[in-house]
Amino acid sequence: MAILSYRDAVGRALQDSMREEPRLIIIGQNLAGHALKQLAETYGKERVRDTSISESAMVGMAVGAAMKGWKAVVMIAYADIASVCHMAIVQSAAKLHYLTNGRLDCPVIIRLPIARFRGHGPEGNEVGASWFYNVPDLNIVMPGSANEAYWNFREALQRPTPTLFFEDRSIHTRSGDVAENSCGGKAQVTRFGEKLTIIAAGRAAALAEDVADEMAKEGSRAVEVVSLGCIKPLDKETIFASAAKTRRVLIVQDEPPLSGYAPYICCLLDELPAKQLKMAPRIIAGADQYLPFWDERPFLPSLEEVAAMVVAMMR
Amino acid sequence: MAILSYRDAVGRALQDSMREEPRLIIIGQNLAGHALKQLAETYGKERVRDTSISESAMVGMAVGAAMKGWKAVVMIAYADIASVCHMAIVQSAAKLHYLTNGRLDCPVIIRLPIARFRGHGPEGNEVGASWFYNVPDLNIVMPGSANEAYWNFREALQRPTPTLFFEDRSIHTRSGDVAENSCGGKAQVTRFGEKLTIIAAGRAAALAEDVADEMAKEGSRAVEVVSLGCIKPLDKETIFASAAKTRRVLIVQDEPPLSGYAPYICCLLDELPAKQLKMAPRIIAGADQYLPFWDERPFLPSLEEVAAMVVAMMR
Amino acid sequence: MTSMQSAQDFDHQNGLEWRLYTGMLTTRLFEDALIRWEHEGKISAQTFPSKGQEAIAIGCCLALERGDAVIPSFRTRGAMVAMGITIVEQLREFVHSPLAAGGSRDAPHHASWPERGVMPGSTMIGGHLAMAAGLALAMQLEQKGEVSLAFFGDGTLGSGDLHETMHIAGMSRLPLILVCENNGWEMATPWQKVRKTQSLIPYAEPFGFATRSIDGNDALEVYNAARWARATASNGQPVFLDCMTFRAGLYSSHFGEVRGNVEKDLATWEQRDPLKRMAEWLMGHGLASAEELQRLTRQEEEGIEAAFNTVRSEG
Amino acid sequence: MTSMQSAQDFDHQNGLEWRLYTGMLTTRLFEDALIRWEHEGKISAQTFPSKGQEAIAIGCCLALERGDAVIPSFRTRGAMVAMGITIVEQLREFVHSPLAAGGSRDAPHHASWPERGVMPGSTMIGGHLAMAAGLALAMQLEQKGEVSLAFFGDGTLGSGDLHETMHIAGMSRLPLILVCENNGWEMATPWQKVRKTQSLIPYAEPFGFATRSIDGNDALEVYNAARWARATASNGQPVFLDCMTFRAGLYSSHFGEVRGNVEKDLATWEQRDPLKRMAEWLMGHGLASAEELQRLTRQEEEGIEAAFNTVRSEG
Ligand SMILES: Cc1ncc(C[n+]2csc(CCOP(=O)(O)OP(=O)(O)O)c2C)c(N)n1
Ligand SMILES: Cc1ncc(C[n+]2csc(CCOP(=O)(O)OP(=O)(O)O)c2C)c(N)n1
Ligand SMILES: [Mg+2]
Ligand SMILES: [Mg+2]
Repeated sequence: MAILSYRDAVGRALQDSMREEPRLIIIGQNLAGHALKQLAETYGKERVRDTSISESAMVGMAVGAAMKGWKAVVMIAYADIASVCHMAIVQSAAKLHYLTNGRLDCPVIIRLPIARFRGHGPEGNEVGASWFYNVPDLNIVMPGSANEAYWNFREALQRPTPTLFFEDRSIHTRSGDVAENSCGGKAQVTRFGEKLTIIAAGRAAALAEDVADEMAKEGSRAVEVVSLGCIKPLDKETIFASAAKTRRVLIVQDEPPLSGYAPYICCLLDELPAKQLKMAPRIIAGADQYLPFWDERPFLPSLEEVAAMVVAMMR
Repeated sequence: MAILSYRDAVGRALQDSMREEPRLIIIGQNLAGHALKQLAETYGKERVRDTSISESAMVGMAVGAAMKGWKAVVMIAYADIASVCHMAIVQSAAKLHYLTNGRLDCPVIIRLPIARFRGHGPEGNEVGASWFYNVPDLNIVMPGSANEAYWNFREALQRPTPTLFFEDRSIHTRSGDVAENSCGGKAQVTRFGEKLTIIAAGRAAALAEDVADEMAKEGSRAVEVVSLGCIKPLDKETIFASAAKTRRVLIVQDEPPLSGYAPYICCLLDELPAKQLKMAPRIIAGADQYLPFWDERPFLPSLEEVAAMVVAMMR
Repeated sequence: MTSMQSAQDFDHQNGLEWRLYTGMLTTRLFEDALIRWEHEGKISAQTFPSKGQEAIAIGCCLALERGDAVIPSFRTRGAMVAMGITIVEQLREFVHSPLAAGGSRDAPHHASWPERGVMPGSTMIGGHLAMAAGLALAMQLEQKGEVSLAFFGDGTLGSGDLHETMHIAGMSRLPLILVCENNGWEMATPWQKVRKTQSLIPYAEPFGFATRSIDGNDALEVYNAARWARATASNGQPVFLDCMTFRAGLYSSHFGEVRGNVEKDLATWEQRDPLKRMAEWLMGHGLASAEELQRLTRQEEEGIEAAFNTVRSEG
Repeated sequence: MTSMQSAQDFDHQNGLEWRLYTGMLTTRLFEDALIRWEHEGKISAQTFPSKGQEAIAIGCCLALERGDAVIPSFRTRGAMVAMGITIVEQLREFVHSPLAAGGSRDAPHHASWPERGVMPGSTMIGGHLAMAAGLALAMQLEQKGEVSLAFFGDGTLGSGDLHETMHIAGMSRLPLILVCENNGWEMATPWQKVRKTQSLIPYAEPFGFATRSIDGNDALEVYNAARWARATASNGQPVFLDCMTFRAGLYSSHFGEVRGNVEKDLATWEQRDPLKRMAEWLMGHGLASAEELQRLTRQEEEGIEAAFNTVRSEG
C-alpha cells in the first residue's frame, strides 16, 4: 500500500476508519486542540470528542455507544493509565458480548501508547498488557511494525469484542511497507531462519528483527522471527509451524516474566509431543521490578542479551 | 493453636492483628452495622472505619495512612471489585516502597473474598488474581486452609509491600488446625505422595487434597499436594523439592490458563535440567471464558477432571 | 394538591393509573415469589427486593417512549416489568431455560433485552452509568430524540464513576436521565453514617443537570417527573431525579442484614407504600373496588405460578 | 484593601514577604534552568513549569507547620522549595546522583522527602488525593493537630478519585487541605471546552468542605488563606482552596502544545505575575530596591548553576 512510519500507520488507520465507518467516534483528551486537530476539523466535535480526564467514564461511554451499534476508539494518554479504567475495560467492555449472549457487540479500541525511554518514571513507563492477559474476550494488539499497526487497528473495529491497542512509541519512527492485505490478528514471520525462532511483539519484535539482521550481515541465516502483532488471541498456527521448523524457541517480552504472552506461549509449546523441540523454550523478559525514571534499559531485554541467548541456545 | 474453620481463621487473624497492632485500621463498607460488628464495638469507629462505596479512595487512603506508619486492612465486598481499585492497588500501594527508594513501607492488606457458586453472575464470580500477577512488589495470598489463611494474614502485615488476600468463600467451612508457627509466605506439602505433585492454591488446593484423599482411601500414596498459600512471591524451594521427588507435576488453578501461577510455575519448571522431570508439567485451569450465572462448575477444574489427569499422567 | 389528584387522561384498566398499579403489583408479587422459590430451593438466584420502591421503576419506565433505553440497578426489577418483559421471559433467565434470551449468563437482576430497550447493567456500583451516558451519546448523534435512563441506589454517590459520568454528560448535554432510588440505606448502613446529606441533588447540579427531588413512593408523581425529565433530556439537558423512598425488604434474599432501630421507619413507610397508596387512589376515585383489586392480586399470583411452571417445563 | 496591603509582622529578609518572594524566585529560576539544561541535553527529565503559578505552592507551604505533609502535583516544584528541600537535593534526583535520596526512581516532579513532609505523588491525575486523605486520617488518629495538603490541577475535576476522596474526607472530618491550581487549561484544552464552570468550589461544598476561592497569583493572599485553611482543617473540617491562576509557560518542556488565542491572556496575566507583584510590593513598602532584587536574582542563578556542578561532580 505504502511505506509508512509506525506512527503514521496508526494515524492512517484512524483516518481510514473514520472515513469508512460513519458510525465511528473517537473519545479522548486534547484531541481537537492538539492530538487529532485535523481529524477533529474534518469530522467535527461530534465524532472527535474531547472529554475531561475521566478514563473510566470514557471507556464506559464507548461501551454504551456500542450498545446502539456505534464503534469507538478511546484515546488514553499512555498505557499505564489503563489501570484507571481497568473496571470499565474488564467489566463493561470485555463482558458485553458474553453477558448479552452475543446480542450486543463491542467493537471498541482502547488506544494505549507505551511511553518508553521518555523519562516518565515508574508510573509512566509500564506496558500493563499483563493486567489484561487473562481476561476472556479481550483482544490485545501490540504491533511491531507499521504493517501490523495499520491492519490490526482496522481489524479490531470489525470484531464483536474490544481491543487493547498497545502502541510502542519507542518504535514510532520505524518505517515499513503496509501491505494490501490485512495481517490483522495474524502473526508474521518477519525474518526467515533455520535454527531458532524468536517470538515477540512490539518493541521486542523489532529488537528480534535487529538481532536477526545483525546475524544475517555476518552471513548467518539461523534466526527466524515471529512477530505476533496480536498477542491475544494468539495465532497458534504460525507459532507452532515456526517452532516445528527451527525446533528452538526463544520468547522475548518487555514486561516482567510472571505473566504475559511469554509464559503462556511457553506452556503452549510444552504441550507439543516430547522431542519435537530440541530444548525447552526459553524466555527473556523484563526484570521483575518497576523501571526507574533514571534509566529503563538495564531492566529491559536488550539486543546484546537476546543475541547472547541465541548463541547460547545454539551451542 | 486451634482447630478453626477457614472463615474463622481469617476472623481470628483480624482480631489478633487488631489487638497486637495498635496502629492497625480497617477500612470497608458495612463494617460496624454488619460485617465486623464486634470488632467495631471493641476498637471503635476510629479504627474500624465505615466508608462510602469508594474502593479506589479506600485503597488510596490506606496507602496514605501507611506513609505515616499505620497499617491497614481494606475490606472489599468481593474479589471482582479489585478492578475498580486497580489503579490504587498498582500505582499507589504496590509502588510506594519502590518509588520512595524503600523510605516508606506499605503494610496494607486488600481483602478480596472470592464469591464462588453463589449465583452472583459473571461480574461477581471471578478471581482476578491474574490482573495483578505480573505486578512487582505486590504479594498475593490465596489460602487453601485455615492455617494458611491465618498465618498469611498475620505475615502480610509485617511486609514492606502490600498484599492481596484472596479468600475463597467456597471453602469457608473447611476446618483445620492452625499451627503454632507461621507458614506465612511458605508453600505447604499438605499431602505426601511418591509419584506426582499437584501444585495449587485456594479452592484448587482443597480440590487436590480431596483427590489425594480419595486415592489414599483406595490405598494409593501416589499424589503429593503442594498448597501454595501465597501465590506471589512463590516458595520455589518447596515447589522444586517436591517436583524433584515425584518428577511429575500437575498445576491446577481456577482462573483461565493465559496467566496466573500455573503458566508461571510451568515456565519455572521448564528451566530445570532436562530429564529431571519425566514429562512436561501439565496444567488444569478454568476455561478461557467468563463463568455464567447459571452454573460455574462446568468451566472450573473439578475433582473428576483432576483425578482423571492424575491417572493419565501416571500411565 | 398532590400529583395523585392532578392526574388526567384516565381510562379504566387501560388508563395510566391502572397501568402504574398493575406494574407495581406484578413487581411486588413476582419478587415475593422469587424469594419464596429461592427459600424453597426451587431457584438459586438471589433477589434484591424493591419492595416499597416499585413506584420508581414503574413510574419512570411508563414515561419512556419507543427507542428509549433503560439500565436497571440490581434493585429495579420493575423496569423489566414496565418495559414489557414478561414474567416468563424474565424467569427463563433464572432457570437456564433453553429459551432464555440471555442464556442465563448474566445475573438475573442484570438480565437484558437490548432490542426492547432493557440494557445490561453492572454489578460494580456505578459501573453502568457511563454506559447509560454512552447510549445517550449515540442517541444524541442519531438525533431521533431518544433518551437513556439509568437507575441506581443512593450508595452510588460513593462511586467515582457517577461523578465522571455527570461531568461528561452535563458538558455534552446528553439526553440522559439519572434516577436515584434514594432509600437512605447502603446494606446495613444508614446514610447518616457515610454521607452528609440524604439528597444527591447538590452533587448533580454543578455539572449542569436539571434536577428534581420527588416522592418516590407516589407513582403518579414519579411518572409526571419522568415525563418532564424525558422532555428536558431529549432537549439536551441531562436530568437527575432524586426519588426519596424506603427499602421495606431486606437488602437481598441472601444477605440477612439487621438494620438497627428500623421498626419505626418501617411502620412509617408502610403508610407510604406506593402500592397501597395507588390502590387507595383508584378506590377513592371510584375506579376500582377492594374486591376487584383482591381478585387482580389473586389473578396475578396465579399467573406468576403458571409462568414458573411453563418455564420449568421448557427445560 | 487587598491582602497585599494587610500583611503584618514584617522583618527584612526574614520576614514572610521576603520568604514568599525568594521561594517564588528560586522556583522560577530553577525551573527555567531545568528547561534550559534539558534543551542543552544536560539532563533528560521533562519539566512541567509552574511559571506564573509559583505563589500557590510557596504561599501554601510556608503556611504549614512541623509535622504537616504535602503532596505536590506534577506542577508544584515550589512545594519542594518551600518545604526546605535544597536545589542540590532536588537535582540529585534528576541526574541519578549516588546521593539521591530517592535513588532517581520516581520521576523528579514526584520526588519525595517523606521525613520532611514532602510525600510521593501520583502520575495518575487524581491518584494522589486519596493518599493525602490517608495521611490526614493518620493525623486525625494521632491527634497532634497536623494537617495534610495536596496540590492538583483543575483538570482533576474529571477524576472520580477527587470526588471519592472528598466524599470520605468530608464525612470523616479529616484534616485535609485540597489546593487546586486552577489555571483554566488542561494541556491544550481550555476549561470551557470540557467543563461547566471554572471554579471547582461548587463540587466541593456539598461534601462538607470549607471553601475559598482566591487570587492564586497573590502570594500573601494565598498564604493567609492557607493559614486559615490550616486552622480549619486542623479543627476537623477539610478545606478546598480554589486558587485562580494562569499557566504562563508550556504544559511541559517536551509537549510543545499550541494554545489557540492565548496571547491576550498571556499579556493580561503577565501583569499579574506573582513574582513581579511581590517585587513591587517589597519595593513599594521600601523593603527592597530594584538593584537589590536584581542582585538577588543573579545570586540565585549562580547558586543554581553551582548546585548543578556540585551534583554532577557526585556522579
Ligand atoms: C464497586 C462496588 N462496591 C461494593 C459493592 C457491594 N454492594 C452491592 S450493593 C451495595 C450497597 C448499595 O447501596 P445502594 O446503592 O444505596 O442501593 P440499595 O441497596 O439501597 O438499593 C454494596 C456496597 C458493589 N456491588 N460494587
Ligand atoms: C489519569 C490520567 N489521565 C491523563 C493523564 C495525562 N495528563 C497529564 S497532565 C494532564 C492535564 C492536566 O491538566 P490540569 O489538571 O489542569 O493540570 P495543569 O497542567 O493545568 O497544571 C493530562 C490529561 C494523566 N497523567 N493521568
Ligand atoms: Mg440505598
Ligand atoms: Mg489546569
